[in-house]
Amino acid sequence: MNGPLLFFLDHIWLIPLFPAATAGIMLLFGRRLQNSAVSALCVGSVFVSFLFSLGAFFQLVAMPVGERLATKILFEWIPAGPYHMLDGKLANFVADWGLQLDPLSAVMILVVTGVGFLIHVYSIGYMAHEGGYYRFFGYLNLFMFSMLMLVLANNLVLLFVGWEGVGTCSYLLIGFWFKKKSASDAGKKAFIVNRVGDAGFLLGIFLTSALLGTVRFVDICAALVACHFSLGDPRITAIALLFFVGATGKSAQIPLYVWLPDAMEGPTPVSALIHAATMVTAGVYMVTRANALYQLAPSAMAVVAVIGALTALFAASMGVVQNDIKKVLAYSTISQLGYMFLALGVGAFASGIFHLMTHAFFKGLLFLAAGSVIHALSGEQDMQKMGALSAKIPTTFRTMAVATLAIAGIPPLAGFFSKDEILGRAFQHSHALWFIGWITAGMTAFYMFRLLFLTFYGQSRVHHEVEHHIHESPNSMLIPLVILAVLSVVGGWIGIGGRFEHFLEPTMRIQRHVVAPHLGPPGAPETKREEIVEHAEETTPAAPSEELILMGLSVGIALAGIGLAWHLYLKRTDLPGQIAQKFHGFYELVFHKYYVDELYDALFVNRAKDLGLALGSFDRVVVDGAGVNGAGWLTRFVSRLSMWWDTWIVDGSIRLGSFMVYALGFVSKFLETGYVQNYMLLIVLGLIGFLAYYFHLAHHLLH
Amino acid sequence: MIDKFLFLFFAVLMIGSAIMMVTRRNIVHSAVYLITTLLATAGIFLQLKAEFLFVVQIILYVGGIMVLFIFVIMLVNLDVAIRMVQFSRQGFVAGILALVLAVQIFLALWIGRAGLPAPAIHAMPPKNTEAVAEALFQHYMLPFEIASILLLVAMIGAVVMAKRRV
Amino acid sequence: MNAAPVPADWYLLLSLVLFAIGVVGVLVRRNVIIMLMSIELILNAVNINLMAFSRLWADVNGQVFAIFIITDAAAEAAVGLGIILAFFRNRETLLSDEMDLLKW
Amino acid sequence: MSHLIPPAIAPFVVPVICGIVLVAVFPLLAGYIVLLERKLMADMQARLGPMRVGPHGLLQPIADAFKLLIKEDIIPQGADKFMFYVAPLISVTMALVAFSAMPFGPVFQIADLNVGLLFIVAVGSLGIYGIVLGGWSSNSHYSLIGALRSAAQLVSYETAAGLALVSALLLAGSLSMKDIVQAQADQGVWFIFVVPIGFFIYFVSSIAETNRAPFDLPEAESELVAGYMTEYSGFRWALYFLAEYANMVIVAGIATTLFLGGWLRPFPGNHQHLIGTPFELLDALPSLLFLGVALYCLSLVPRQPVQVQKLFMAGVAGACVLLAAVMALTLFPPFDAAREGVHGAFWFMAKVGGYVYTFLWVRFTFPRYRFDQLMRLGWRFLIPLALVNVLVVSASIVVQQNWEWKHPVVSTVVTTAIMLAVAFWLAEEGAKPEPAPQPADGE
Repeated sequence: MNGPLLFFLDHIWLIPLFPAATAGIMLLFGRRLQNSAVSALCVGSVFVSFLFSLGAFFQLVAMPVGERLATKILFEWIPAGPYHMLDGKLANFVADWGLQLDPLSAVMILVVTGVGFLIHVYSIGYMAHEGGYYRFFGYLNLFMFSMLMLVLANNLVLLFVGWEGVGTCSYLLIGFWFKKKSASDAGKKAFIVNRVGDAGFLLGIFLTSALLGTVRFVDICAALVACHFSLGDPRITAIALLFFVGATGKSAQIPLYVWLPDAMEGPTPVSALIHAATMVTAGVYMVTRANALYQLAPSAMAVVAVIGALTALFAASMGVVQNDIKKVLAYSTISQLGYMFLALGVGAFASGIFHLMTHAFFKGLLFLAAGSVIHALSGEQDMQKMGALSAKIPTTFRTMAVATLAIAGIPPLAGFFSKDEILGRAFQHSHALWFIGWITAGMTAFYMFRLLFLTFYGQSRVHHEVEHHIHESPNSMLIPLVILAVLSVVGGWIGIGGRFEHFLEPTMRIQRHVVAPHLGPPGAPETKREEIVEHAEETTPAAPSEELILMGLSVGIALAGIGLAWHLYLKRTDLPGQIAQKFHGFYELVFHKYYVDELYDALFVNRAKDLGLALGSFDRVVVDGAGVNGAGWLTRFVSRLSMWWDTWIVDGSIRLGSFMVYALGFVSKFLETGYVQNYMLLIVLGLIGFLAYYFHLAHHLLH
Repeated sequence: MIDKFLFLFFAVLMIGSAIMMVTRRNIVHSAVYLITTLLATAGIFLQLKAEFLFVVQIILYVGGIMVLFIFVIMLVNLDVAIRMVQFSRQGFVAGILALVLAVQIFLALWIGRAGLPAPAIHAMPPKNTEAVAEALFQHYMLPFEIASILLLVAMIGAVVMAKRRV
Repeated sequence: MNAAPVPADWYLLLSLVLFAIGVVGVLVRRNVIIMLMSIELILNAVNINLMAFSRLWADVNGQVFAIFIITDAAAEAAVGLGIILAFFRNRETLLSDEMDLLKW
Repeated sequence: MSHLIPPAIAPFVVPVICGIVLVAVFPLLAGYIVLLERKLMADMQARLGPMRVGPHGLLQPIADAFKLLIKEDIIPQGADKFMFYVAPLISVTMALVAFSAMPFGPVFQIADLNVGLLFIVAVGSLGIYGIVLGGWSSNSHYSLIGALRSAAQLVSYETAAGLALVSALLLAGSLSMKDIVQAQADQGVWFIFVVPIGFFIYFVSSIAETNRAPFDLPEAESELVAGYMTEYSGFRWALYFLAEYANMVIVAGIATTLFLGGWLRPFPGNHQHLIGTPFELLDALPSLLFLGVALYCLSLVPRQPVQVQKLFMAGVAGACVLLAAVMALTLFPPFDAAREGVHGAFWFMAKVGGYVYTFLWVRFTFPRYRFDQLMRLGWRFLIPLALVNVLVVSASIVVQQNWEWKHPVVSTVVTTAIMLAVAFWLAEEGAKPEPAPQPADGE
């Protein structure tokens, strides 16, 4: 498959390389570069890798459906040599620096580079007046690199490298304004919370290599095929769950979602790129990538589904009451991620990825638009202090409206298709999950439109001095908005008729063979089994009527939510307050995010502190007191004893020795005159002696 | 015959001026006598049909090193040195010992005299310079380079040491 | 004109005498510069030996080594004279037995 | 006539003759170079110069020599007598010895050493002892400083000169003067056209080596009265003078041999027949030249005031005619056996004369350097330039030999261009003020 025509497929390794290169340049000596040069380099590099991704994508599509898999192994990275697996068989662990492009990662790189490029362009305008311009872009490109490595990796270890890389970049970028205490704290929080998840993921990787003896995805599937695991094998389930722990960390699912809202301290483009469009979806990607495992572990999938659903609902409920515009978006992100995991959990991997893509479009757009609003209000984030902006910043308003409609799931916008598909699959899986998702959809529509209304309608509550220099953002910020708006309108259409699903088919098809043996009766002939597989795979197509009903329902509740928002925040603006009064306790609870942070503080953080204090006191009392001081006293005592010995015996003998040396030296110093010529004389003397000895020898030899 | 004559001429010149050099009070005089010695050595080289070494001896030793010597001698004023005692306290002993050494070596020569080859039967290769160059640049390339490094180091060291403290 | 070549041991004797004179000079003279010159004498004695044997066996290697020795002499002279200059600048003397900073 | 000479002493005839002639005639020649110098200076300064002694002062050198001979020979108090006596002798001896390997034409050469060039350079470099010892021994500060200066100057510039010579040696591939000239004859080009930069370097540093203006710091009358010659008078002083002019002729000879094609006639063709290629007519040039001089002298005869001078002028004319006759006769059998020698000598002398003439010209033209400028020129400009020159030339040679690059002209142009670039760069560098005094600076 390395034909000369497949240039892009042969050079996928270039795609991450461009951002890496520019990142290196920026971080090494970006300080000396002009801002123009910085933006040209960084944005240009991302654009180039976007072009390469496009090329790779089309060349991949051009290939026959069967073999849509391009692998490029650059070099062997960790040739760790043979070791014993759990079952005692010898395996040869190899983690190579290899990239793999299949439909799944193709979609991912398109999303990453495309949205990434747009957001880069946006940042040019947004960060124009910030300090550390080159630093920002350097981190951003570093992130692009890591993310691309993550999605292109052909084995778990390399994927983990990208995984940690994006984590690091997110830490760096959240804490970009590191002079702000809250920002740096948020960065640390994100980092630490991610550590918890990563620990799980790492354990998962270890367990994988111990169980299957490889970390390459292809080989994993092969191994799964080879050694017939029974459906729901506990070891597989363990791996799946561990992976999912990692996913919860990275993708902010219950219980590890707490870092994402705080992550909004970072610059808005960062929130858009990392904490909405790409990085947080890494978990989704990873689970999909490992779906072979998950399909063997139904219970794990159930866990995924439930967690996803709960997260969706939970986060949505928190989003309802937030006043900070970015916080609202953050919670909405969490809940949308919940949707995706719900999809994965119910086995609709393709739909999950689909929603991932569309979500990347409209959520990125939302963040960027919010950023533009904040930009216009010169840094104001509180929705209480906004309003009636629709006339002042029309483009922002329109694009944001489009995005809001999209996320609310109004046909024919992108959100509608993906979300509806997820709901549909959830419905077939279990009605409860569907119900949660449904409610969530309503809430989503509600709080999104609450945001829209509070921001753009009603009467202005903007500060006066802010009031009169509200301005539309520069083109470099608006153009990405528009493009993203278009995308979030049309982006959903590629999913019509399950085209998207079919495109992702190969990624899922691999594990048909995995799952197959356990579905069919063991002895069944291949063909029969295949069709059984087909049967099993075939998500029993719901009757069109039912589909229509579901669609109607979701659209309906969306409209209901919109209506409610309209009623509360445009008609009767006093109502929200009263409601808050009435259900005061509940409101407080929700407003303080269910006190989860406090709970965690109480449970973990303070406990850790207490442990530290306890250890400290133990140190002070036991170790220092008894051990050190006691030892000190003992030592002093012994030393007093030995001092006597030293002064009289040891020193005495030493003095004796030194005296003898002195005596000898007094004699021999007359030899050591310090005159060059005396030394030369001695040399000559030695020469004479040597020659004499030589004559002696010669004499002996002669006789 | 003419060979012997040349040899004796140069040898006598060499030894005589060497003795003078060791015994002069005035450094400049001994420098000049040393120059004479070196020239006589060069003459011996020529008599040994080593033209290249002959010239090298003149250029390097006489034209280079000795100029350096004379230069330094003139930098350090010497009229103080001339009035002082010229010979160190160990002079007598040293002389004796040197004599003993010489005698020993002479004995060694005397014993090994039989082993010496008959005086030059082989004719020297005619193109002396080319031969030396061959040997130097092919067989002794590495030592040559090392010698150049040595010279560089010596040069730098000399410059550093001779530089006035500023 | 190679009719009656010079016997080898003449050269050896010559270089021996030269060597002896050099040694005497090094050991006896107080003046450092003259000591250096005597060292040059010794080196020359060596050179004569080398050349004599290179002639005896019609082999240029001896001359090559003589070249190396001359190089060495050059380096030695340069450094030695540099040291002497520096020393003279500090101590205003050239006499070896006044160079006694190492003396006990 | 060779059958007259017994074979035993046959190989010694020409060298002995040459030697005697050199030692006997050279002082006269030097004297006439002085006369030439004075006349030229006078001409360039719109004066007449010496006119009294002999017609147009033609006898001036002899008068000068006589005066110097009978002058008192002063020895300053506290001088080191022995050294004071010996020093001038060293200078002049070394200068004259250096001639012994100089080929005045294919025949007239005392000894063709196979290390001839090195020998000349070496012996020439010994002349410095005369200067240094003379300056030291005359127990005077002017002299000492002059001596140290000239020592430093010679040591510095010998390096540059030697490297410049190397660049020509690389082309010749031999150290023997004859072979060098022969190489130029074989390659059919004078090396000045192949390594002009090398020639330039050698020219400058040869001026410095002979202590000529504008590098005559050792005898800078404005600073040190007459440098190392301050305390000298009478004939010793004359010896120094002789040595200086001898050195001039030596460096001129070296330059002629290495760069200007030695005794080769311009466009050296084959000498078998007189009327071959039109260039062969150049063979007739010498005799025509002498004839021209003779006619000029004759035209001057009537204008001479005194009878004696008339006669003398006529005599000069006659001598020229004689020379012309010799030159002409040697072109035709049976005498053309001697043509090589005679004409070679003529051409060699002509080139040396040209070189020396340039020396004088430069002296009259340029102001004197300061000592640190001199040192900077040597160490900062000429030596690096010469080093690079050697590298470039050898590189071009390697290219021509190993890769059959058959365009000598192109490579010459290229190397010269490179060298010019380097030279300008170095000049830029050297123009910058320098931090510390040179270590070689003896003051």
